[in-house]
Amino acid sequence: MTHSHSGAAHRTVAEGAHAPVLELHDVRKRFGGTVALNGVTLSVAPGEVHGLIGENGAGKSTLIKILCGIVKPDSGAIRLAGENYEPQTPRDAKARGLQVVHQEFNLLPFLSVAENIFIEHLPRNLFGVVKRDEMNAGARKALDAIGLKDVDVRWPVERLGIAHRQLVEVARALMTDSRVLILDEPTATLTSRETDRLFTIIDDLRSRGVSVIFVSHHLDEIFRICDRVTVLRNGETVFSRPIGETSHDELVRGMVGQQLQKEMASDTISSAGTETVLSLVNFRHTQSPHVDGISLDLHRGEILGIAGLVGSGRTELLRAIFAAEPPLSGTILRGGKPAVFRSPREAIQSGIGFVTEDRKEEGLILTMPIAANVSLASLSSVSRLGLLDRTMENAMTEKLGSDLKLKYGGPSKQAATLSGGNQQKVVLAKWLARNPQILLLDEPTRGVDVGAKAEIYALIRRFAEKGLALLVVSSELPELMTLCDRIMVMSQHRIVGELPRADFSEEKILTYAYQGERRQTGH
Amino acid sequence: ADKPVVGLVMKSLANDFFKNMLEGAEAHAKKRGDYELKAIGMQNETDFESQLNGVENFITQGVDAIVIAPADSRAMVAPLKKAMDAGITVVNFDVSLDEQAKKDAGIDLAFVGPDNRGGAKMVGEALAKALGEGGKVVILEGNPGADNAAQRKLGFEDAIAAGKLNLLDSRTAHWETEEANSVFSTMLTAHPDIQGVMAANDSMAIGVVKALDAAGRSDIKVVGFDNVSAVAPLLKDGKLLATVDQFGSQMAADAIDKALEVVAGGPKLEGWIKTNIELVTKDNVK
Amino acid sequence: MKGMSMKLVLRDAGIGIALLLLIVFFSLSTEHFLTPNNISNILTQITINLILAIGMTFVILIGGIDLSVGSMLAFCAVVAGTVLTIPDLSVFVAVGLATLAAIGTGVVCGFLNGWISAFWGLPSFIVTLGMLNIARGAALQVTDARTIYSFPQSFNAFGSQMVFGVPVVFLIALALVAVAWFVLSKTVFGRLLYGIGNNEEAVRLAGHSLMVYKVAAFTIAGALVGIAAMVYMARLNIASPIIGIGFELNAIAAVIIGGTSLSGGRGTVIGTLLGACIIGVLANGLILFGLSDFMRQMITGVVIILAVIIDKYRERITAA
Amino acid sequence: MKGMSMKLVLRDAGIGIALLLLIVFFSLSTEHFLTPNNISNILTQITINLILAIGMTFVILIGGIDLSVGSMLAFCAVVAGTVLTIPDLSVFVAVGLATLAAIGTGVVCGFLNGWISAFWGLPSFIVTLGMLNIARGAALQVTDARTIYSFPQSFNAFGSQMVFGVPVVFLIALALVAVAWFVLSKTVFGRLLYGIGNNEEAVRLAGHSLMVYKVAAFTIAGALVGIAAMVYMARLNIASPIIGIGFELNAIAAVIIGGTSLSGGRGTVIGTLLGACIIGVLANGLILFGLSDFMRQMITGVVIILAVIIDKYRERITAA
Ligand SMILES: Nc1ncnc2c1ncn2[C@@H]1O[C@H](COP(=O)(O)OP(=O)(O)OP(=O)(O)O)[C@@H](O)[C@H]1O
Ligand SMILES: Nc1ncnc2c1ncn2[C@@H]1O[C@H](COP(=O)(O)OP(=O)(O)OP(=O)(O)O)[C@@H](O)[C@H]1O
Ligand SMILES: [Mg+2]
Ligand SMILES: [Mg+2]
Repeated sequence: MTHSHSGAAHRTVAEGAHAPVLELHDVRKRFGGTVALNGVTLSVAPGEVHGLIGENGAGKSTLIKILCGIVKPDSGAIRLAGENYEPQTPRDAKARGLQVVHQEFNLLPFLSVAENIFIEHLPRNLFGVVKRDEMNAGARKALDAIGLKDVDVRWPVERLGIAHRQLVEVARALMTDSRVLILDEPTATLTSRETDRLFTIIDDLRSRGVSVIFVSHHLDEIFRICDRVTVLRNGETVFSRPIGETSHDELVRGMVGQQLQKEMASDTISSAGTETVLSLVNFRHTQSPHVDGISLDLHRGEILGIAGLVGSGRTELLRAIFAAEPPLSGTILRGGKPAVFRSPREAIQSGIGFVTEDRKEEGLILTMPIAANVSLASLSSVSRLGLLDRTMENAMTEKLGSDLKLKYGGPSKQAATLSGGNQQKVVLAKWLARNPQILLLDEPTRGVDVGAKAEIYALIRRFAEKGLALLVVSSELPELMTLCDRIMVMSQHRIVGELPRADFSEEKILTYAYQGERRQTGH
Repeated sequence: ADKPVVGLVMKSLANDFFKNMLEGAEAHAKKRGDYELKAIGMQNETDFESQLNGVENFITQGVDAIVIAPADSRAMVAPLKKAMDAGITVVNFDVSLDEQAKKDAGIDLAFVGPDNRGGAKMVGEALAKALGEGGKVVILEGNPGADNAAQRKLGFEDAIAAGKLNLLDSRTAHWETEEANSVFSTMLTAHPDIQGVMAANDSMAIGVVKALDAAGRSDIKVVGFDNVSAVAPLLKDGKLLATVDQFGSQMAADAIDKALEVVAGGPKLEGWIKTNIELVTKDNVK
Repeated sequence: MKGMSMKLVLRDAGIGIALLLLIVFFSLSTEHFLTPNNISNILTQITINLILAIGMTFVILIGGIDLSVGSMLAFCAVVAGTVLTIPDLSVFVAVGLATLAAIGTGVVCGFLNGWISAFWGLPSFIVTLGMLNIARGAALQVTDARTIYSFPQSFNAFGSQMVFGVPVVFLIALALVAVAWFVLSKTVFGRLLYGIGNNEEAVRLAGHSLMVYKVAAFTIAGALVGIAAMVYMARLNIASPIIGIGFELNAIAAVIIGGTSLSGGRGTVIGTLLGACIIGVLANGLILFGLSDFMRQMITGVVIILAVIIDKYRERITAA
Repeated sequence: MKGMSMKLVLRDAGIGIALLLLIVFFSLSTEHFLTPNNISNILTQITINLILAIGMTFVILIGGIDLSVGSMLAFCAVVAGTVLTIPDLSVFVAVGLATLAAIGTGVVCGFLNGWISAFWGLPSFIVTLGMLNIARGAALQVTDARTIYSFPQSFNAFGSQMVFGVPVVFLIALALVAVAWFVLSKTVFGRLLYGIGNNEEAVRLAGHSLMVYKVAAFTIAGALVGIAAMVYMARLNIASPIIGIGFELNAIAAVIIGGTSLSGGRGTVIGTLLGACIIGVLANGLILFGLSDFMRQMITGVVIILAVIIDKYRERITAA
């Protein structure tokens, strides 16, 4: 893999002999029986971009929650700018100059984008009246700066897709001048265009002396932007070193403690058959602006990828197929026969599954046990005459859990106690438990670590070999290129290009993706 | 000209007493045939405001007479004054408006109705007679703050003083059967030596009788108030010693008659035109 | 579900502690509180609220609320009372038909509550507020505001029957608690009710019809109102269109004091049982304690709040 | 915020349509409905519910509920009534002190509601249910269940004052609506209340103290109860400890019919105004229409549900 080293120019500056702005020494935290942090030691210099990586459940988010005053550590010392730092509330953390973009969203769905961005300090006059014009203008500027030009700042956030929401979160964190900015997997939902823009902003912050802690499962991003990287495993610091003194393989070894399997390699044989299991003909949903809609064919055992920029309509397509929202017009052929799905129930009954992109809102019942989440779509197979069989349910959970290498305390633990990536695996497990014939995947590895990703890829492929047809939406092009037999590119709710596996390349995909955009906006 | 319109304002139509009253008035209107009756009630007895709204609506409609059983003896004075100022004949029945409040407002209104306190005293005395001096009694009060509840409680207390009874406890059950049942069975636990119960209405008396049944106590005497039809079998069985009939069906009709007299140009009404009350026991129950 | 149920047991224990404190207090401070007679009184007194609260638990678990139970109680009672007083029926037939009528009426009203709110996506608060008025008006209309009485003697006697000093009506309520507990914690149906209360979108996307479960929860609540109406009639031997006013608040209070979250998805019917006990013990004990009516009302308010504070406090210290 | 406010205007318009339909219906079907006199009656009649509903809007917007407003109304009224009847005070001083007493009492009760629920993290449903009992008991206790009356003549007269045929008390309520609208939609405070109703964790993570805002919302509701109590006294010329029973349901109904979400975060006080109008028009119009009381109650229930269905229906077709 090649890495662009745009951060290199700054590295020398950052490695100057400044005293560290943030120091953690032997920080520990347990949640009941689960050890989340088991001695983390870390030091961040001023103006340094510090990568924080580790497997799902390694403790990254917990560490961040400690830093911003949501979770209290059991032991250990933290110093910020040379002084003791023990935040009791998020307010304390902000007062000391710490800003955080959390892994899970914290937005106000019915308030406007501008209000969300300014929620920490709504601009006010002497009487406490919000200066709305100033706020909207400020928000506009902030959104432009991160390249979110097509969003009206007066819209309620509920209208935005997940990637746009992520960008709004980032914009909010950038509103206040901070000493340390922490970004917990900000790129998990972004396509490369937004990621590029985010990196430009991080570069700019670095040059102004702000320290950034950057969490990501994409190692190439770590190499692109970070000055230093710390690897966590099982809640412990494995090592912490300048980016120039490490390598991709070393980081992976640090994270998983072993060499990655071969599954990441992209030379597997296609298992795609010729039998068409699902066809869309001029398929339209209510948001779709084009009369001719979308047409495509999905074959048995095929992994069909859908690429596109944020907002190109990929999520909406999957939701319409699954009848999460009733489609508008067009035909669905299921195994050659016309089918009409009026509700997810009917889609599921015809053998379709759907892994949604927003696991918190749509995928999981966070406060219920893991087992209850896994069995949610296949309750009839773990019950008799309407009576739940807990033993069967747990067995099913444990089986899928080990297939997916789920890291969890037990089937009866709440789903909310899982780390983000492990939650994603539970969502996958829920659908795999049904043995569907078609699986729609929307950002299936959002927030999943490298190791687990490889496992999920292998699993998807295993299922494809058994005849499962998959329609995969992903904003990570390497992911699509690794997994798919064929990729379609969407732009402005249209399919603008199709590539067979032999022709896969990032350039080609991006050309299609941007082409549609240019045609539309006239650039 | 058109027939005169009489607006009848009641407290609540949702119980036997007022229902009888309304039916009496309707039968009366049919019989006389020379006036139009419009009647309204309220959601519950403490909803003074909606009664006030009812009066205001009648003023708006320009009725000729308002015949009212006030939910509160003071709150209704001001709107009734407004009605009188608008030239509407007003007759007060069932519960008397407060004398002081009337004087303050500068109005003079006759009252057509029974003597709640006297009635309570009457039924209380029947109990006293059955128990003899020193008999231990408890009172179940109506809604605290309601005028008729206060009057009835005073009447019971009069009877207790006159009959030299011994009052063990006095509590509200808000006119309700179920609450009376619960409250009384608990009172009975606290005072197993209770000999008599004075309930401020028959609904509560029914709850008390049931509690006595459940506790297997047939030695305790109960009196009620209102003579609703559901107590007839209890009176016959001797489970209820006595109750008081205020002849509600007659009362509204009487008040309407008086109002129509005035509308027709008769003299202004004055003072308290008492209506009939009667003690009902096993002997005279229908 | 071991972890979860352990936690739930502890949660219930929390409110159990409050109940225990109340019982100990009244036992020490009043003479008659812990007598068998008084205990069976208390049990009788909580029965109706408990039955209503069981149904309310289903509704609140899916994130709904039912304000109409008090009015529905009156409506079910007058319908059943009308059937029960049909002349020339044998007692068995009359009681059987009346029970069917009561439950049927409850089921219809509950179904309407559920269907209207689920189909139109309306807040159940407003739909059941409408039903509160409709059912009350209907009860008054069908009876013309009159009380129905003169039920068969054996039916009336049934309301005060005891088995080993325990009121039979309370045993019925207890059986209903057991059934509800089983349904909620052991069946697929119950699991999905919890799921809907927690994240209805996730349940919908997993292929379940929200409509069915929501309507079912309200219908169950309605059926329980019908049963409560029969118990009311057996206990007080009347059916009046004005009974049950304000009963909804008591039922909701029992559910919430019992630890069920008003936003749905969390709680147990065992908690509801304890909540109903707290309310009943308080009402009874304060009278025995000899407090005046007005003080009693104030103290009731204070204790309701204290009970949930105790529960919260226990939660805080066990979490730490 | 154009897009959003447009949407909100439409949202309000939806319930406005229901109101319009009602008005048209009653104008055509009854003789007196659209007379100036009756209109001013209606305005007077909705005043108290409207004032209570304004406060309720604040509480519901943050995802809370206040069941205690009816009891608090009685408590505020009897405290203010006691002050108002202190002998030998000039009218101005007496009325001023009484107003302070009413608002002060409301503020204290509201503050307690807010503080207890926020500090202990208890559902406001249960805390205010406790307060419902406490305030009612206190009102009965301080007055010994007696009604207070004999207020100064000019105070009594004020309650029925008109300006250009519009009741002054309604103008007061309207002014309060305007202030509440301004506070909720224009100030930082208001936006944060919406924020808390949307996602309280997000607001906390943004560094705001939830406590302050929650307590403030309940305290504002309490202050408005105090004002409503003064209006009640001016209108009915008495202060009784048993007034206001069930007023909380009417206030909540006005807020929800007005389109505010019971789970918080969405709604406007203009909607509340329309909701209160619907309830008032309905109560008035059905009496004029001459329906029997029982039918009236049923129809009220039906119309409440229909009003929100119309709103939903409009939402569905405008969304498509
Ligand atoms: N509230 C909690 N209760 C119990 N266990 C928890 C809780 N929060 C986190 N954990 C556990 O702590 C461990 C660390 O979780 P954390 O969220 O910090 O992981 P992470 O490194 O951010 O993972 P990911 O990359 O998947 O986001 C996990 O095992 C998780 O299950
Ligand atoms: N409820 C809504 N109202 C208005 N516009 C919406 C709504 N939901 C989505 N959109 C817009 O529709 C377009 C397509 O969104 P969609 O979520 O399908 O895109 P996507 O390609 O999946 O991107 P993402 O990575 O954001 O999921 C976007 O411009 C989005 O802003
Ligand atoms: Mg994480
Ligand atoms: Mg998407």
